[in-house]
Amino acid sequence: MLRHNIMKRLIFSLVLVTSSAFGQLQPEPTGVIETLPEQWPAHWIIAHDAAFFHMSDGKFIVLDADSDDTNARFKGFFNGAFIPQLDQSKSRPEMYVVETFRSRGNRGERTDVVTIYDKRTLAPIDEVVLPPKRASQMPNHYLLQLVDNEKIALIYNFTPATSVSVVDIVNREFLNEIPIPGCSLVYPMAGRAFASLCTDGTMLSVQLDAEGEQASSSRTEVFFDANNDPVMEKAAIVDGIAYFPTFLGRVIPVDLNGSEPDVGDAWSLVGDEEGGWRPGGIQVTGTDSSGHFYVLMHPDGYEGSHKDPGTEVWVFDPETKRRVDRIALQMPAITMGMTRDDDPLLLVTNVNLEVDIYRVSSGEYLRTLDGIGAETVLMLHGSE
Amino acid sequence: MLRHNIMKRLIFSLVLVTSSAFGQLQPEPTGVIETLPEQWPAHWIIAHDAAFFHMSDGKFIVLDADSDDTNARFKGFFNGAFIPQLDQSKSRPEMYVVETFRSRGNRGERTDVVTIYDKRTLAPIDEVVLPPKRASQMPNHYLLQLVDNEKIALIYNFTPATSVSVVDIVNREFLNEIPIPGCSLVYPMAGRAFASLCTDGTMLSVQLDAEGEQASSSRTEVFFDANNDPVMEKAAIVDGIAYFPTFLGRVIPVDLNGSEPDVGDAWSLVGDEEGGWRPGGIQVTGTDSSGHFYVLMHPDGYEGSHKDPGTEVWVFDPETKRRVDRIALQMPAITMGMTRDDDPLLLVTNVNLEVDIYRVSSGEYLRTLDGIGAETVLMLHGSE
Amino acid sequence: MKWLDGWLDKTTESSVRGISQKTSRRGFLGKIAGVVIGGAATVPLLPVARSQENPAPAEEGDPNSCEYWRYCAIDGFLCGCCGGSMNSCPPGTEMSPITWIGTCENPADGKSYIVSYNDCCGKSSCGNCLCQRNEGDRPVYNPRVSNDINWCLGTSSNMYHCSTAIVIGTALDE
Amino acid sequence: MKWLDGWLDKTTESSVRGISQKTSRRGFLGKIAGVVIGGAATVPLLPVARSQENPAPAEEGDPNSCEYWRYCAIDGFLCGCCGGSMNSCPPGTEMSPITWIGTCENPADGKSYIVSYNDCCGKSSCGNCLCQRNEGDRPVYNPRVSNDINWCLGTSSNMYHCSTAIVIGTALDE
Repeated sequence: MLRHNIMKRLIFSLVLVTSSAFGQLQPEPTGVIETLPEQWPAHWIIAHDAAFFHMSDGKFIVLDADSDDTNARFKGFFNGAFIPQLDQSKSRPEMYVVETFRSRGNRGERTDVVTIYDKRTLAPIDEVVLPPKRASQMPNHYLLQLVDNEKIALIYNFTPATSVSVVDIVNREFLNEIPIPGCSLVYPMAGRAFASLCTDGTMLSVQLDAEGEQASSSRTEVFFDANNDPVMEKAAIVDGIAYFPTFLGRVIPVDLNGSEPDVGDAWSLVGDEEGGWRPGGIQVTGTDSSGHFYVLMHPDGYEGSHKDPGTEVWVFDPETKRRVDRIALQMPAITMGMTRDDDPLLLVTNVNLEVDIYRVSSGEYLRTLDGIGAETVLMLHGSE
Repeated sequence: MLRHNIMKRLIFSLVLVTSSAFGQLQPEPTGVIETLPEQWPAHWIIAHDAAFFHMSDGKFIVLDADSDDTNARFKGFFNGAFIPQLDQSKSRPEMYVVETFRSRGNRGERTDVVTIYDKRTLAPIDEVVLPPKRASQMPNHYLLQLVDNEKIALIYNFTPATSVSVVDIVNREFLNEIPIPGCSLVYPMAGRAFASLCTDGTMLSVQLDAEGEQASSSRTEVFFDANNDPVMEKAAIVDGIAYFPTFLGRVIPVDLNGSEPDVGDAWSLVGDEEGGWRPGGIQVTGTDSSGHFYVLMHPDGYEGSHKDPGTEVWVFDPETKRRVDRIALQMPAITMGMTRDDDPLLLVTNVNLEVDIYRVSSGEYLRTLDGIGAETVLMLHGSE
Repeated sequence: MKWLDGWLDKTTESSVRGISQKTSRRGFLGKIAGVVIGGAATVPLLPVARSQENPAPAEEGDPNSCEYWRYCAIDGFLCGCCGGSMNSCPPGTEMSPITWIGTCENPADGKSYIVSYNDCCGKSSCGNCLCQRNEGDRPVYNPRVSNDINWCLGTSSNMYHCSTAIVIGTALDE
Repeated sequence: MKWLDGWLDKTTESSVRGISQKTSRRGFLGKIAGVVIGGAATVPLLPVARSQENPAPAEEGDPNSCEYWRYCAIDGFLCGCCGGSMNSCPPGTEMSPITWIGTCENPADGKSYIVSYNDCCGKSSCGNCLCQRNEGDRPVYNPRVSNDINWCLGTSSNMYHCSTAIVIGTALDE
């Protein structure tokens, strides 16, 4: 196709430039399309512009967070429609976007798909059509997860009945839909299994068989109060253990490595720190490769402050259950992400909706990635 | 459908509010949807937000240009996808939007349609699927026109071969496609006919038969130089006579009332005015109900200034071929429109991309219609 | 839909950057000025009280301001800025029959009311008067009180346009 | 695609409202600062001249600035700000084989060149470095020299993303 187009183009040019001194100049090549490396540098990131004011036109923008050159750091983007959700494969140069289309833009027949993108070209290479039920809500990592060594993609549905779509993402095939009444979201478990958070304060776990059908399920005891000190669904997962911050600043670890979720003892994120600190934001947690987790925090918390911008990011060692660092933000932030390397960057969207970059090791503000053509960056992903 | 939803809603509410002191309060009605009058007030306007940064999500925003109340003047909007084009019926409470959809947002199968909107509800009531060839370009009134007492809608196609799609807009039926090689756009002629501007400096006219097929056609003599002083395609049409401004500030009248276009003598818009004034902008002309036409003008013109912002709007009487008024803009404008009543308003998009309103009779700046959630308002329509 | 944070409310930005006025505040003042100076007939201010025969909550405040009492748990574009009102949808949209709920205290009578936030659906984002408040908001696993969810459900299109705030009852012991 | 006017170039706004710097100028200065201070290896500045064996226009200026000589008749987002370059498309897009043409004078050698503005297609608007200049631009009835047209034609999708500026010849007697 491309070569064909180049040929047509050249024929067109020759006709056109007949009257110019064509022989004096080697015409520049046309049809050149840039490509990206299969393995992205560790500090390339993906900014998810949910385009809250133009939801049909969401974007995942690939940026080099190390670069001060506005243009050189912009690597390109791929689209995602109507508040899509992204996940990246670690084992294949692929990314997955769950998105919704309608036959007439904002109206007409609905089609939900997982679109598979090639990291080298940022082009769609395949898609799997889903039941038109995927949850339409604020972005959240646990709307789309890969399990079973990245063979299975799980998509959370909300109609408002809740269920999970099971997709064989290697063979690009929808397998099955698993109802999870009273429960929400998908947290990855070991093997071919997932867990969900339930309104009654429990966690459901579901084991899948080879065909993606439910093989078995189980429930934990009640371990949180969904009204008075609810866990935030925006867990940080370190070594298969999900750390759920609560509205009031506790954290509850749930080990997802076994055949059933294993709820551990809650501990306080705040300790004896004064000032009414609480977690808050859109995406409030992150993790790094060293086993620490990060929480976006604000002072003077109150009922309803759980999505307020954070002024600091606190770093916790889950082994010692202690805060090991705090990073003061130069401007409050609404959402956060991390790179996954040994010298990680903290990525945040500040209250001006710009993307700010900090070096974790020093706590230093490095730069603001402005000029990226984004409207509302609500999630920030380090590249996998 | 609506009533059905209301019932469902009420049942839902009753279940929910069981535990509250329901008897103490008359619940407010749900399911109420606002409607608009069939005949809109003369100073309601339609701002076309082409959403240049999010083209799939264009909007036609209905505003009361007389109102200083930001919220009360906002009457609602209807969508239009990928730089759509609008025309309004004078004889029916309908509006027509030519738009383009793809099955996967920015990719996949293309579908072009004329969507028919009800002015009372701002809801789509029907559509006609077109050959997927409609011209994708900057908005221009002559991409979509109604002829034959509003029985026929004509849509300009560019692939880059040029043609016109003929639609029976009353019976919602695509009739035929008329090739117009070397020519572009559709200018309404009397009866079932249209004219087009041609690269060679002529005008083509096409007469249609009952089935929308070409019955006959004719060509004018060469009457403009497409390179050295081209006519702007953005004509003002008064009493069936199209007034084409030229780049250098002449105007060429073409009478479209007969069976063939009748080219009149050119005259100067600028006269002996000094300062290098020229027409310029996106939509550079307008008309009022008294037979005057209006041109957006800028001083110090140069090759390439024909889309520069205008600082004044000049008012011409085509009978006397003289300027009868000039309206100085408080901020330069990129595009203009008019209301169609006896006390007309001049509507412009200023260089900050806000909509400014002027009273023509006094030349007075009245207000800026900000807070309309628009990105790039490129066309302004008075209501018909 | 209660999605976005107060971070789009430029108050936050103002306090950080020292900018003098927030966008929505300017809009609010502009509108009030319109009422006082222009005397427009379409002023959406509500009656201060209603008759006892048809009891309805006493009202004070501007229903197109994010600070208005009914919006204590809203997230989205206020329909009153979009061609609708606090309890009606703009032309050409469809009201979702399924909603999330807030419990908001009315400053005019000190009582708490159950507010149903019905989304208006089928057109793209209204884009005006974005408002987010999270009092009583809970995570999406508790959906009836979660404003992170697009509640355009049970409508012919799930595209979100704006949100209403409809009083459907009084809350006990609040 | 050469669509939008210099009116989105905030120079106009600046001169009107007294704002000190335009957005694109800031981007330009920011980038130059990056070159000088950061010393990034990916600086997109072109060689000042090329060998005579493979003649190409001598170059000066910043290909990501709207003032760059090749853009004399462009209208759209500069691909060099979008993950491509002045003559290549960003990843995942498709280059239109059909174009409009400009005739631009190169300040480095005083010669005029034929520039083909190939659009990159199939993704939504890049949104960066919007640039419109209209030298030699003519109305849409003269399409080969009209930048009002979306030239994403002959591609699998007609969605416009950004524009390149590719030198395809020298112009006679210009």
